[in-house]
Amino acid sequence: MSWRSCPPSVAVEMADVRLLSAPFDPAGEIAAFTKAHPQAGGIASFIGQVRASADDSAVELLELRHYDPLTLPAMQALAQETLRRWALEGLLIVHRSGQMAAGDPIVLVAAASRHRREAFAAADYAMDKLKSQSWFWKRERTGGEWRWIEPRTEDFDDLARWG
Amino acid sequence: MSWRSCPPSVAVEMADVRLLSAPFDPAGEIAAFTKAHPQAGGIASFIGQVRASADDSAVELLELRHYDPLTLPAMQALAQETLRRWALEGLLIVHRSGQMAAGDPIVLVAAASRHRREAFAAADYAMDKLKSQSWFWKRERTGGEWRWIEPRTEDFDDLARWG
Amino acid sequence: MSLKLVFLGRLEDAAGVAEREVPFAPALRDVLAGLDSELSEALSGARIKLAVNGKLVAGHDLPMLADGDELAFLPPVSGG
Amino acid sequence: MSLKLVFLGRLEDAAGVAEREVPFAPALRDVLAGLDSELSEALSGARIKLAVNGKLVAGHDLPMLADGDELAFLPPVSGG
Repeated sequence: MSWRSCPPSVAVEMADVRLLSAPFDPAGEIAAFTKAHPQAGGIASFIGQVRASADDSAVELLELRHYDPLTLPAMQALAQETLRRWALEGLLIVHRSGQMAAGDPIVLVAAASRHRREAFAAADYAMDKLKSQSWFWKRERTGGEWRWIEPRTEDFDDLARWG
Repeated sequence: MSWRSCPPSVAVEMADVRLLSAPFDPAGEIAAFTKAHPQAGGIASFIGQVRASADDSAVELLELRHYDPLTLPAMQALAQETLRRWALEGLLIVHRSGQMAAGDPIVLVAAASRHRREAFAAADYAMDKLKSQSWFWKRERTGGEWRWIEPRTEDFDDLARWG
Repeated sequence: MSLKLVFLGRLEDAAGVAEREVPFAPALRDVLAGLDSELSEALSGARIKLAVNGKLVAGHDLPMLADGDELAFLPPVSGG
Repeated sequence: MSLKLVFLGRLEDAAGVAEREVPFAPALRDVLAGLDSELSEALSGARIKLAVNGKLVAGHDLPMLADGDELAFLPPVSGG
């Protein structure tokens, strides 16, 4: 009699979590993700990009720094938590690190579900957590000067919605 | 002295609303929409597609019927209402009519905003309204038989959230 | 003189066609009276809305009809 | 014998570098005492978290340090 090992958690295979140091194509990722989840009736997604600004104090560059031993593992844990909270067919989390200019994508979250409401809530939840609790530090270069950005109160308010 | 006519409402230009009788490419639309709104920090979107099903009673075809004098004008009115409710940089609503098979996109809503929360809420709101109050009638062909679909209670529950 | 009736959703099955021409009558009840009783009943359901020439009208607010008017019978929607 | 200190976010500006080696000391307070007082104070802030060898540790739960340990000082995050 032979013993079979336990199958890997389904949840692990349902999440695609990436920390990238080079630019990516959010719409291309959404297309591939949508195609990969034919059972899902709906795909909710969020793309965060570096904002173009017409202000005098236009941001010339934005830099996100991460800490290797913590950042990707915490993103993976967030993906698992999101999959436990909502009935999803799949979850995609892509986050940039490094320097970015206006128009560059920073983050993409996409959630595929049979039910619209679950897809929206999952994408919304994952974004709130990424914004307020993931291991990234942001600085902006304005007028040739780099400045570190502290978290916004708003991000904590967003997070408080999830109890 | 010459009189200048009133400028068109800004809101009108901010909404891109389409009723299509042929297939479309949601990810391509999201890419173009994102590019068209460089001032937006974020783009929230929802893609609804015809679900593939492994059931015995697999849906072979789905058909959406609309009524020309009502359907597109009501979609445009919904876009204006959504723009009034949230501070958006842009709003895209694309809806199919006609026959669709598994994997075909049915609907796309995308909202661009400076603030993540507004983009999510606007896309969510527009989808709820489209699902429950827009002038479409749906039928499905299963086992060679067409059957008209009545609205789901769930869709009205979703709508009730917006007061 | 005639009217055009448009049947949406499941009313298309009840009517057997998506649209049809009927002889002109100035009041909705006379139009319905000219149809077979099963269809007439389906069109009179509480959840059926009516549009005349592309504009929604409330039941008690129905205008007198004119030659060539288009009457669309609209059951509950089920979009997206 | 040495330790590696890693400074994230604005602590990088306070330290002038992203990481640096310091002589080994078994207790965090001795490590901090060996730095200039301004940096030491910045690293001791209430909102600064600490990771040892990639694992978060609570301030009162700090293990004895070992040769070659990596200490990362983590100010409040500001992602996405």
